[in-house]
Amino acid sequence: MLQLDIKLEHQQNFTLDLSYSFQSGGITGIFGPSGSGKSTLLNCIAGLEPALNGSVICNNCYWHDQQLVLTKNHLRGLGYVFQQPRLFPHLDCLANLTFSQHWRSNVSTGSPDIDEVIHELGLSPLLSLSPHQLSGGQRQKVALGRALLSTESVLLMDEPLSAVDQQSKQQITAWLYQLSQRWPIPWLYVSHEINELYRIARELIVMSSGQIQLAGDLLSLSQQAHQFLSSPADAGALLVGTVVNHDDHYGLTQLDIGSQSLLVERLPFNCGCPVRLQVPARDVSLSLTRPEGSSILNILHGTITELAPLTGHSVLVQVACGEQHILSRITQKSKDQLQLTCGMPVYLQVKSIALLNQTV
Amino acid sequence: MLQLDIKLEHQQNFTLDLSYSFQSGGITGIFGPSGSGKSTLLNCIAGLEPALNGSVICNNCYWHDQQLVLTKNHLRGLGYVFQQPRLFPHLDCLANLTFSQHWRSNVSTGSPDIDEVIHELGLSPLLSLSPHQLSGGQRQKVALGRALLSTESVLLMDEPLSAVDQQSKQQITAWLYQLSQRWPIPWLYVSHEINELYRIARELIVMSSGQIQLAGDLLSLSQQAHQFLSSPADAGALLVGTVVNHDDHYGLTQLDIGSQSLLVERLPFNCGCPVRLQVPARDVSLSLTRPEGSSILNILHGTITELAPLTGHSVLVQVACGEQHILSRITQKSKDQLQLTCGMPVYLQVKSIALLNQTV
Amino acid sequence: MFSATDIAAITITLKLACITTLLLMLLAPPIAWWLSHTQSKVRSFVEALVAMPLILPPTVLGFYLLLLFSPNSPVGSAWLQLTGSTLAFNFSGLVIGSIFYSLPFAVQPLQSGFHQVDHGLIQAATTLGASPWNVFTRVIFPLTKRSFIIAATLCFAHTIGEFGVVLMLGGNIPGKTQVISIALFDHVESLNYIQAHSLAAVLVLFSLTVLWLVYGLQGKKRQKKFSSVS
Amino acid sequence: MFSATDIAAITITLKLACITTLLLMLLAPPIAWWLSHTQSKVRSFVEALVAMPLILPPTVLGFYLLLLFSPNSPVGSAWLQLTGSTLAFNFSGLVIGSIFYSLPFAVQPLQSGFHQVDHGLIQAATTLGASPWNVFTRVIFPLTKRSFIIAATLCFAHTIGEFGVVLMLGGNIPGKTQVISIALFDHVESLNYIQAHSLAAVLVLFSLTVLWLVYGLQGKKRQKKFSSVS
Amino acid sequence: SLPSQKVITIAVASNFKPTLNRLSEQYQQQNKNQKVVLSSAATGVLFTQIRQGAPYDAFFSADSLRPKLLEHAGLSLPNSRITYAHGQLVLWAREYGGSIHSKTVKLLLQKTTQLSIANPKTAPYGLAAQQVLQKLSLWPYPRLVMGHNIAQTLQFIQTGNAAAGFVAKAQLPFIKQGQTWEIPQAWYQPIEQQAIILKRSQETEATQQFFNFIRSKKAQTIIKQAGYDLPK
Ligand SMILES: Nc1ncnc2c1ncn2[C@@H]1O[C@H](COP(=O)(O)OP(=O)(O)OP(=O)(O)O)[C@@H](O)[C@H]1O
Ligand SMILES: Nc1ncnc2c1ncn2[C@@H]1O[C@H](COP(=O)(O)OP(=O)(O)OP(=O)(O)O)[C@@H](O)[C@H]1O
Ligand code: MOO
Ligand SMILES: [Mg+2]
Ligand SMILES: [Mg+2]
Repeated sequence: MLQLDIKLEHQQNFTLDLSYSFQSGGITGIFGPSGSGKSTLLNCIAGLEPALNGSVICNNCYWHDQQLVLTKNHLRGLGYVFQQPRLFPHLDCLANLTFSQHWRSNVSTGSPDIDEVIHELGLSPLLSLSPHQLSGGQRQKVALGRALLSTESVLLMDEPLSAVDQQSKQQITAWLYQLSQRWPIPWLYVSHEINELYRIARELIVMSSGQIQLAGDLLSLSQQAHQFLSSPADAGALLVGTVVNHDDHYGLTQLDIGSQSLLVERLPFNCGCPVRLQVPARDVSLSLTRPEGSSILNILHGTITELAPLTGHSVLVQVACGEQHILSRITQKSKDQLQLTCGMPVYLQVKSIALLNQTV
Repeated sequence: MLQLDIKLEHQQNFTLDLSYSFQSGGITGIFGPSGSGKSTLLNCIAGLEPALNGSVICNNCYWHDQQLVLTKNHLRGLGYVFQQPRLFPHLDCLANLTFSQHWRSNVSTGSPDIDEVIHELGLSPLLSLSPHQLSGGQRQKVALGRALLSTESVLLMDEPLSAVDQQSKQQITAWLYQLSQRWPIPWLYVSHEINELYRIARELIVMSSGQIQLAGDLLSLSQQAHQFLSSPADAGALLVGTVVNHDDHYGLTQLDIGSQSLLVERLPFNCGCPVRLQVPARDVSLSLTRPEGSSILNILHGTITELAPLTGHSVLVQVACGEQHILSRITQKSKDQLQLTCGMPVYLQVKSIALLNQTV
Repeated sequence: MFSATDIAAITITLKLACITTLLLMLLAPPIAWWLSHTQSKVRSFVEALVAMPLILPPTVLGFYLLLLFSPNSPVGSAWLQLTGSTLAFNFSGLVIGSIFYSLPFAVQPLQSGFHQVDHGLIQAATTLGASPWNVFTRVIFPLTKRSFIIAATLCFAHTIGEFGVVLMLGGNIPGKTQVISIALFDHVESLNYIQAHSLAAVLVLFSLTVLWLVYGLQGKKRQKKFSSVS
Repeated sequence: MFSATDIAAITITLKLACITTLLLMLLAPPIAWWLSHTQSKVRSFVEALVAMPLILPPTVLGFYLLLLFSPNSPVGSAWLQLTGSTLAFNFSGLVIGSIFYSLPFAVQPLQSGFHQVDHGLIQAATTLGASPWNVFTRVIFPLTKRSFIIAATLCFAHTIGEFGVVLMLGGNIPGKTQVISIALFDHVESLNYIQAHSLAAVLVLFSLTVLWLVYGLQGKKRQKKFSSVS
Repeated sequence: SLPSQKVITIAVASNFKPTLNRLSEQYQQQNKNQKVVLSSAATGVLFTQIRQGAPYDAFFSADSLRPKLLEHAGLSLPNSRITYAHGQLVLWAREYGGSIHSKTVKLLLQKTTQLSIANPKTAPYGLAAQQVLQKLSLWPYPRLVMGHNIAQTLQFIQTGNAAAGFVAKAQLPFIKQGQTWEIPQAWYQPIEQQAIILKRSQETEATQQFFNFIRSKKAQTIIKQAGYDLPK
C-alpha cells in the first residue's frame, strides 16, 4: 500500500495538493488533461521533486515526511517508466533491460522474469541494438521492460504506451492487466486515453490542476462521471458478467449479467468466470417494442432510471437491467418521439460490446 | 508537390525503399506499426539521413539526387515536428516558437501567424516558461507550433499529438485540418491512431517494413483496407454527404448522401456544404424489415454487395446505398438467422455517425 | 608598495592576457568545432598536435620560437620586412608565443563542450532553417557558454602565469615585455623576498577575485536548468 | 645518442607523469563532481581556488611550495618526522608539486563533462536502484569517458612539460629529480644544442605518438553514437 | 654507482657547469672511488634551495655575495669558502666586420640595434655589463634586452635576435661569427666566483678533497683554458 499526503509548489503557476492511498494489486489509472500534474505526482513518489512537502508512506515505511527524505530514492524499489524513454545511450537494449539486475534481485511474487518481458514486449530482435537505432515505439517498449524488471515495491508508469502502435498496445495492455492481477504491489498508470485505462485499471484517479477531481473504483466511476472521463461521444457503461456457456459453431459466448444474458464473441474463459465489459452508450438504442428480424443479437429489457440531457441536443439515458446499469445515448428528437420518461420499461438493442478484461 | 524515390539501408536489419508523390494541399497520413520506417521516411525528406540514396524533388527542385545533397537542409523551408519535442533548453517557449523568424519570413499563402498558433494551441500561459518547466503534452504543443511557424515548403509531423490529451487533440486536429485546406503545401502526418488520420487526412500511406503497403485517397482506402488500417472492431465506412437543412429545435442537420438522407447533430455549415462522415461498421445493424418504435433515427435501405468473413465468427457486410457503400459488422449467427446473401435488399440501422470534417 | 616597473609589469601582463584570450577565443572555436565533428582520418593527429605545447617545457618552446622569430629565419625576416620590427623582444612576439602556449587550453574545453551538444537539437535547428552560422550562434554557443567561459578563464589564467615562453621571447624589458611572472621571479632571485611576496599576494588575490566573480556569476544562471529536457 | 643522465631523466619523467596522473584521476573526480552538482555558496570560491595554480607562475608556485616543504615549516617538518626524509628534493615532493600544478587540468574537463550529463538519465538510474556509486560507475563514467581521457592526457602532458615547479622543488639532481624538461633546459643553457634538439625531437615524437594513439583509439568508438537519443 | 663509491652532489651556477663538468671528469679518473654529480641552475635558484635544505655537498656560485650570505647564515663549513675563478666579460658584435677597441666601442654600442646583457639584478655578469655601460655613460641603455642568465644572453645573439651583447669569455668557443672584444678588467668590478662546502654535507672529507683538486695546478689550467681568470 502506498499512502500519499503531499503538497508541492512549482513557482506560483502550479500547485500539486493531494492525499490518496494506493492499494496493492490492481492498477490505479491516473487520468487528466495535459499539465494537470500527473507526471509531477509520479515524480513525488519517486523522490525526484526536491521541494516536496508532505508524507509518502509505502508498506508502513516512511519514504518522505514533511520536507525530509527518509528513504533515498534508489532504495525505494521502484519501477518508473518515464514519459520520455530515457534509455542509457551507452548500453544496448539488453543491457538497458538488465541494468537493475546488478543490485536488485527482483524476487517479489508475481514479478515477470526477463524472458517473459522480452517475449511479451516483442523485444527479441532488438536486444543487441543501441537506443539510437530504435524507433520511438521500440524505445518506449524497452523503457517499459526495464522498469518492470527493476520493480520491487511500486510501479509508476507515465504514458508508457503513447508511442506504440494500436495492435501492440492491445497485446501489451492485456499482458499488463494479467501481470497486475498476479503481482500484488501498487501500480500507477498515467494515460490520457480513457479506453486504455478502462481496459486495465481497477481504480481511477481523475486529476485537474494538481488536485484529485474524482477517485474511486473504475466500474462505479465510469457510470457516474462521463463529463470528466470522456467526450460525450465516448461515454459508456462498464458491466460485470459471468461466462455461462459457449457456442462453438458460431463462435459466441453467453454471459450472464444478472437477470439477463448477452452474447459476445467467443471468450477463452471457463464457465463461471467473471469478465468486465464495456458497452458504449452510442451503441445502445432504445425501442418500445421488442425488435424483430434484426442483425442485433443482444436485446435486453430494463427500466429507465435517469434521463440526462447532454450538450448538443442529445440525451444520456440510464437503464437499470437488474443490478447493473446500461447507458444509451439518443437524440432529443428520439426521446420526444418515443416519449421516454423515468420508470418506463424499454428494450435495449446493444450493437457492440467490448470485452475489457477478466475481472479480479 | 514532393516527389520521392528513395532507398536507405540501416545496417542489415532495416531497408526503406519507396516512391511516392505527395500532393500540395491536404494532409497525407502515414500509418504503420512501430519500426515500419515512418520516422526514417521523414528524416530522409528533411535531409537528416546521410546514407540516403535516391531522389527527393520538391516543387521541381532537386533536394537530393542519388547520393548527393543538392539543397542543404536548412534551405529546404521545412517544418518538422520530431517524434521527441527537441525544444531548445536555453530558450523560453516564445523564443522557441519564434526561433525561425530570424531568417524565414514565412509569407507562404495560408500559413498561420504567431497569434493564431498561440491561440489555437493554447500556449499563451506558457510563453515565458522554459522547456524544463513544461509537461510532456505542453512541450509537444510548443514543438508543433515552432514547426508550423517555420514552414515554407513542406510540413513533416511525426506523431505530433501523441502526448496531448483527447480534448486538445480534437481541437488541434480540427484546426490543422482547416489549416491544411487553406495552406497548399505537402503535409505529411505520421500517426498510429487511425482515427486521428481519418479526421484529418486526404490521402493515406500505409507502411510496413520500410515499404508502402497501400497508398491512395483516404475515402476509397478506408472501405477497402480494414485489415491494414485497424483492428476489426474499428472498421468503418467513410461517406461524403451534403448539408440539406437544419432542424434547430432538435439540433439536427439533415444530410444528403446520394439518394437517401441522414440526420446528424447540428452542423455549423451552410446548406449545400459537403461534409465527411465516418460510420463505424460495428454501429450499423441490418434488418430485413423496417424497424419501428426505435430510438434510432437513421434508417437507410440498400443492397448487399459483399459479405466478407472476418476473424472471430463475424462478417463484414458491404451495403450499397446509391453510389456510396456502408459497412456493417454482424455476427455469423445473425447472418445465418437472417439468411443474408449478396444482392439482397436490407435496412440499415445507423446508430452513430461521426462528423470527420468538412471536405475539400 | 610597488615600484613603477612592477606596475608596468602588471599592466603589460593584463594587456597580454586580454589580447591572447581574445585572439584565442576567435581562433579556437573553429578548430574545436572541426575536431568535434569531422570524421576525417587526420583528426586525431591534429588533436595531438594541438596538445603539443603542453608537453614541451615552456622554456624549450620559447627557445624554438626564438629560433623561428630570428631575422635569419624565413618567418622572422618576413615579419621584419612587413612591420619593420622583430618579433622577439616585442609585445607582438609575446602574443604569438602565448597563443601557441595556451592553444590547448582553449581548444580542449570547447571541443568537449561541442561534442556533448545533443545532436537532435542541431538537427531541429537546421530544419528550422538555421544556417551553420546561425546554428552556432543561436544554439551551440548558448548551450556551451560554460565551455567558452572555462576556455577563456583557463587561457587568461594560464597567460598570466606564463613564465618560460615570455622569459625566452621577451628579453625582460621593463615597461615593454617584462610581465608579472618575470618581475616576481626577478625579485625572488635577487633576494627581494618582501617585494616578491607582496607582488605574489596581489596576483593571487586579484586572480582569485576575478575567477570567483566569473564562476560565481555563471553559477547564478546555472542550476539544473538544462537538464532532463529533450 | 642519449647520455645515461638523459635516460634517467626520461625514466623519472615517465614515472612522475604516470603517478601524478593516476593520483589526480582519483583525486579530481570527487572534486569535479561536487563542483558540478553542489548548490553551495562556496562553490565558486572553491572553483577559483582550483584554478589558482594556473595563475601563479610555476617557478613562483615552486618557490612557495619549497618554503612550505622546507623542514623549517610545520608541513615540511611533520613530513620529515613521519617519513624520515624531506619533501623537497625528493620524488614525493615532485609528485605533490605536480598534483598541485595539474589539478585544474584534471578538474575542469571532468567538471564540464559531469555538468553535461543528462540529468534525466541519472534520475532513471536512481529509480532503477543504482546507488550513487553505481550511478557513477555505470552511467556517469561511461558517458563522460571522453572527459576522463581528456583530463588524463592533459595531466600527463602537462606533467611531462612541467618545468618551473620541478626546478624549484626538485633541484635538478640527475638520476633523482632531474626530469626531461630540466635536462633539456640544461642542454640549452649549456649550449649543447645538438643534444637539446635530439632530446626535444624524441620528446615531441613520443608524445605526439602517444596522444595520437589515445585520440585515435577513442575516435574509433565515437561517431555520432550518443546523439539524439533521450 | 658502486657501493664503495662516495657520491658528492655539487650545485653549480649554470655558467660554470661545462667547466666543472670537465673538471669532475678529470677528478673522477684520478679518484675512481668518488663520483661527482652536478646540479645546475641559476645562482639565485640554487641559493634559495640551499636555504630551504637542499641536499648538496658544495655550492659553486657565480658571485661572492651568495656564498657569503650562506656563511653568515651558518650553513657553510667554516673556512671552506674559496674563490675558484674570476669571470671575464666579453663584448660580442655579431654582424660587425671591423675591429673593436676601446676607442670604437662606444660608437659601436650606440649604433647597435638590440644589445643583450644578463639581468644585472640576478646575474653577476649582468651587473658587470651594467658597470661597463655606466663607465661609457651609456646607462640607462635604451635598446637593452636582458637574458635571465649569461647563457640566455648568448642565445639572444646567437639566434640573431640581438645584434650584440656582453657575454662570458668562457663562452667564446660557441661564438662562430662577428667580432669579440675582451673588456678591460678595470672597467668592471671583478666577477669573483666563489664556492663553499655546505655544513649539512655527509661527505665533507670527499668534498674537501675535491676542493683541493680545484686548487691544483691541473685544475687551474683547465679553468684558465675555459676562459676564466685565476684568483690571485
Ligand atoms: N520544474 C517546473 N517548474 C515550474 N513548473 C513546472 C515544473 N515542472 C512542471 N511544471 C508545471 O506543472 C504542471 C504539471 O506538469 P506535469 O508534467 O505534472 O503535467 P502532466 O499532467 O504530466 O501533463 P502531460 O500529460 O502533458 O504530461 C504544468 O503546468 C507545468 O507547467
Ligand atoms: N540509426 C539506425 N541504425 C540502425 N537501424 C535503425 C536506425 N534508425 C532506425 N533504425 C531501424 O529502422 C526501423 C525504422 O525506424 P523508424 O524510427 O523509422 O520507425 P517508425 O516507423 O518511426 O516507428 P515508431 O512508430 O515506433 O516511431 C526500426 O526497426 C529501427 O530499428
Ligand atoms: O648563475 Mo648564472 O651562472 O646566472 O648563469
Ligand atoms: Mg506528464
Ligand atoms: Mg517514429
